[in-house]
Amino acid sequence: MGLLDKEFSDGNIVIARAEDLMNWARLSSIWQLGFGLACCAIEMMATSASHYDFDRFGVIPRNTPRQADAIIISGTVTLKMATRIKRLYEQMPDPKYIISMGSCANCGGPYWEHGYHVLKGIDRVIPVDVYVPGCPPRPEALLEGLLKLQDKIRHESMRKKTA
Amino acid sequence: MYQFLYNLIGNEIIAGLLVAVVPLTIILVFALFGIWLERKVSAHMQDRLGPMRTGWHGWLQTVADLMKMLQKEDIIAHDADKSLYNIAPVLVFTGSFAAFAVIPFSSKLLGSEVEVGIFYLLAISSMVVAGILMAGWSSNNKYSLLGAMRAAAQIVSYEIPTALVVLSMIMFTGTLSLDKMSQMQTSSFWNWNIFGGAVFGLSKFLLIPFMFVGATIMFISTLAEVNRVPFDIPEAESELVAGYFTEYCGMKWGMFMLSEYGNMFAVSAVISILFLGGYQSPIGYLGNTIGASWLVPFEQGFWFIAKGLTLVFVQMWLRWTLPRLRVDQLMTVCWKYLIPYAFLNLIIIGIISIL
Amino acid sequence: MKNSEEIFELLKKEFGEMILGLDKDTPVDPIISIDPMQVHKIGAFLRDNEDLKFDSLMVLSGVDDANGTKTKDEDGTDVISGGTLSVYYHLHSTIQKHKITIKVSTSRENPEVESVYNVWRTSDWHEREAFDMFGIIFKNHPDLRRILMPYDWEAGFPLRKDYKNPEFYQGMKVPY
Amino acid sequence: MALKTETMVLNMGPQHPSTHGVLRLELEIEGELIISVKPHIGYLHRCFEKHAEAMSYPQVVPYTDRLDYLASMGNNFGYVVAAEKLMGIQVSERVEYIRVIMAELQRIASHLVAIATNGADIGALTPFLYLFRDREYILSLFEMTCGGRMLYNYMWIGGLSHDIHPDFVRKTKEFIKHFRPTVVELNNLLTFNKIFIERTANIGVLPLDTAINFGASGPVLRGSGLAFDVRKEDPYSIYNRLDFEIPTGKGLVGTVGDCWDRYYVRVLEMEQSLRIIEQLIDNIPEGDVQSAIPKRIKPPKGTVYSRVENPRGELGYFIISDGNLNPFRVKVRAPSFVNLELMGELSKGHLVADVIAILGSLDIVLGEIDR
Repeated sequence: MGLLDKEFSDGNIVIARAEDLMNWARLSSIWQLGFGLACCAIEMMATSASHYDFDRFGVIPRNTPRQADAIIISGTVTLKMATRIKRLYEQMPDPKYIISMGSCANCGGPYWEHGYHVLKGIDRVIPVDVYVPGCPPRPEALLEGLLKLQDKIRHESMRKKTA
Repeated sequence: MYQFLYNLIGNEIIAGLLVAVVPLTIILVFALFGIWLERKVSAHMQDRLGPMRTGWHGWLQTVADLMKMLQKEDIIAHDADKSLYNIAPVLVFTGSFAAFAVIPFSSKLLGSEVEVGIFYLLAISSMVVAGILMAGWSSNNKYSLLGAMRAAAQIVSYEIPTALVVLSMIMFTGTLSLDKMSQMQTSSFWNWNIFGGAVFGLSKFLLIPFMFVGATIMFISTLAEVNRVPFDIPEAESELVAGYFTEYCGMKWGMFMLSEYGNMFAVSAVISILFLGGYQSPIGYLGNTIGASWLVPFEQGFWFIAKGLTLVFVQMWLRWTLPRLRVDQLMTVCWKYLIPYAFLNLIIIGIISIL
Repeated sequence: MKNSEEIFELLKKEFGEMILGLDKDTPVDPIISIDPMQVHKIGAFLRDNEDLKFDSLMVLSGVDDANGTKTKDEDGTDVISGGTLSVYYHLHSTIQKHKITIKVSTSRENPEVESVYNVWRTSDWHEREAFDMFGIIFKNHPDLRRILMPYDWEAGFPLRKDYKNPEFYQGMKVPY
Repeated sequence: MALKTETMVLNMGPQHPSTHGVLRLELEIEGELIISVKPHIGYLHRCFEKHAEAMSYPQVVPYTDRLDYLASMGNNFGYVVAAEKLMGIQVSERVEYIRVIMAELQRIASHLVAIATNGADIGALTPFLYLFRDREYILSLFEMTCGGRMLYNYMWIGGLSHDIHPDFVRKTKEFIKHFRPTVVELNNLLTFNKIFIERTANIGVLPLDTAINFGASGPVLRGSGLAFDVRKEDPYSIYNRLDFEIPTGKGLVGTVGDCWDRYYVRVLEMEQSLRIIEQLIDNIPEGDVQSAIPKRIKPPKGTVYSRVENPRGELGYFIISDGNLNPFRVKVRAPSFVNLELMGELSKGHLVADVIAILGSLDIVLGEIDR
């Protein structure tokens, strides 16, 4: 909330660059792709539900990748699924962000050794912005991951590529 | 309004453009507010808070959403029919925007004082169907196509009960002008059409139940025309992903969204004009009491917006309470129940009016 | 309500040679071994006989018995040749309330078992899974494809004890 | 000239809002009418059975958590019951009591999700959030006990990982008191909602003989009218001493075995689970919950097939031991795997919207289908 912080905290005139405004808009309205993979998806749903309420941060699930800004890889990615996830990622319009939720998506999790059909980390297929550890991560952890992503967006610049 | 500006400036085109700015502002502001309201209403109904981080209780949330959408990449799928794909959102938006031209927000704020206001409204709102069909077809996506087919069937069907109820109101009031209809229901809520109109007599009391039936049919069928739950099958999230706008991204999708909320307000406005006195105050005007007659149009504007928003709130309330119907059940509701009842209502209101 | 011995006697009387034996050494459930090529006939009998009425197939599981000769590959992994693959059928009767375990064994090199698709429809996906995981071919199954692994998986049958994971699948690295 | 029409293939999933995860349905449709439905699974195949062969017996327990991740306690329960049967371990009364309470709480939590998603598929989003809120209550009870919200690794072979928290009994009673009115609210809001009934009654009717031949179990089978419950049929733990009923589908608003019946059986089962918890919660015997855990878990050579009643149906573990520390083979009979086979059979002749309702009423969890 860079813009509004400045506006309300020290009572100055808003001397924010247009970039700050753009970044503020992007980080305040991260729409996630409504897409669950495994156990973490249930925690992701719980995060959207009443108790934790993703909507407070402006996150709402959109079911089609065309209208989504972020994809939360919530669970084990199998080899069969990985190609589909890549496809979904490619269908999303830029700027797009990825949160890798849970150990399985980060690195294969408990399936790292004998999982003959498990992709050991979604970052082998698509670039990840934020990793959220845990098996499954608590909703608070996912919220923390979201805040980290917002932090990242806040410091983005349109002039240079960050991804 | 147009006449006033025309006298002031003396140029038809500039006056026309200036007049058009007013409904555009209203529809945009309402859509921004409506989307925020929808999220807050749903959140509070679901024991949540809704957007909280963008300004006071997230009131800037929709602004952020729109600014984000403007920044998004504009993807047009390779196999999409590009020209149709690009025209469709514009057409849909135009349809719902043009409807605001004839809606009297108060006795002074009225885009165009055409005599055939309600007729124009019914005609122009059908343009939305064409836009939706184009969107569904040109996306070259099966979900979009199914959604568009559903939407077309639904909107065209539900135009009929709407038109029948409107017809009965035209018969009752004897005018096609929305402004005149509003003027007829002046001075107190007792004179609203839903309470049988301003003429006191036996027929007024006889009409009251049938007016209620008419208003209910009108509300249900307009609910379906703007694709709200329980009639939101064209974009049924759990079946068709996002219906006819599955392939749209960024601001093109934003235009669908804006027009949806614009439509919500437009149909609420029509219901309040036909049945709930339009911009007339239910309890009399403060401006008249204290002798400041310039205050009256502003009060009228307030009452009009208040009535419209109340109906919009009811639409949202229903959305977050009810499940959705299936496509064949939707058609059953329309053809087997609403149309016969609306027709019967039309005849009865006609007979009572003659009495 | 019958126990496994009674059912075994009944089957032995009806099918004779096709019933191979009764294994009572297991600590929990005795297992009846039968001929893999006759399992659909025996299954139909088990389902339809008034005293048995095994109308429900609880589970069908493929097993790699790993009882062949093990040789070391050049990179140190086991390769098993010879021996058997088995299929276990756990049956249950919702009417007579009894249970039974049936086992068929088939050779590792040419694993063929008759499908019980037409007896218990449950077996449809279970047989596909056993095919997917062990390469057991169920004859007369209408749609024997891979089910869990990708349809274009070419690296063998993962649950066999001598399965070796490929290095890449469609350009994605498989091992950690 | 006769009009030539073609059917259309609609690919639903693996990313689709109402396929409950990563299921892919290949629908062949004519307009909106379903000609055939082919489920494609395996998008979440996490190689459980391979892992079980590579791990020692106690190490398998955390992996069972991740099978049916909405009913992890039930999965633990099934596995430890099977392993204890194989080894001939008798666990103490206290352990049995706590296990049953946990399993029943888990059943309620799982049914809440099932009902919530079934409602959400049909378009009722608000009950979804209400039920998730109540589920949080149960999760906090679990978290208090063992620290895990969803995946617990709570039941060990021969015992439990932790004893219950001193506040557990009080909090559980509070939950029961809080939960009973919620069910009433749910019935008012969703179960007897006219539109919900219209959408689910007489849809996806499953005749009993088909259900049995397809091996259906749990609420899917009971919805078709057969009072089959492993807890009564093949009692494990202390279920034979408990007083509860098996709700079955009665065709209250439509035909026996339709989507609404399967849904309503779950609502009634939550009530029965509350009854079971009420019978146990006040008289949990004293004792040590880890006394029966063997020093070395090395079962004798042999096989066992043991089944328990999970929220989704009959969960069976087939374990072959070759006398080593690791299981030789573990096969899971996952109830959703078997129930999902019905999908093609149930959807014939319905509309696209009904497929969603039917799928929701089957209540699948891809974690145990693909394992």
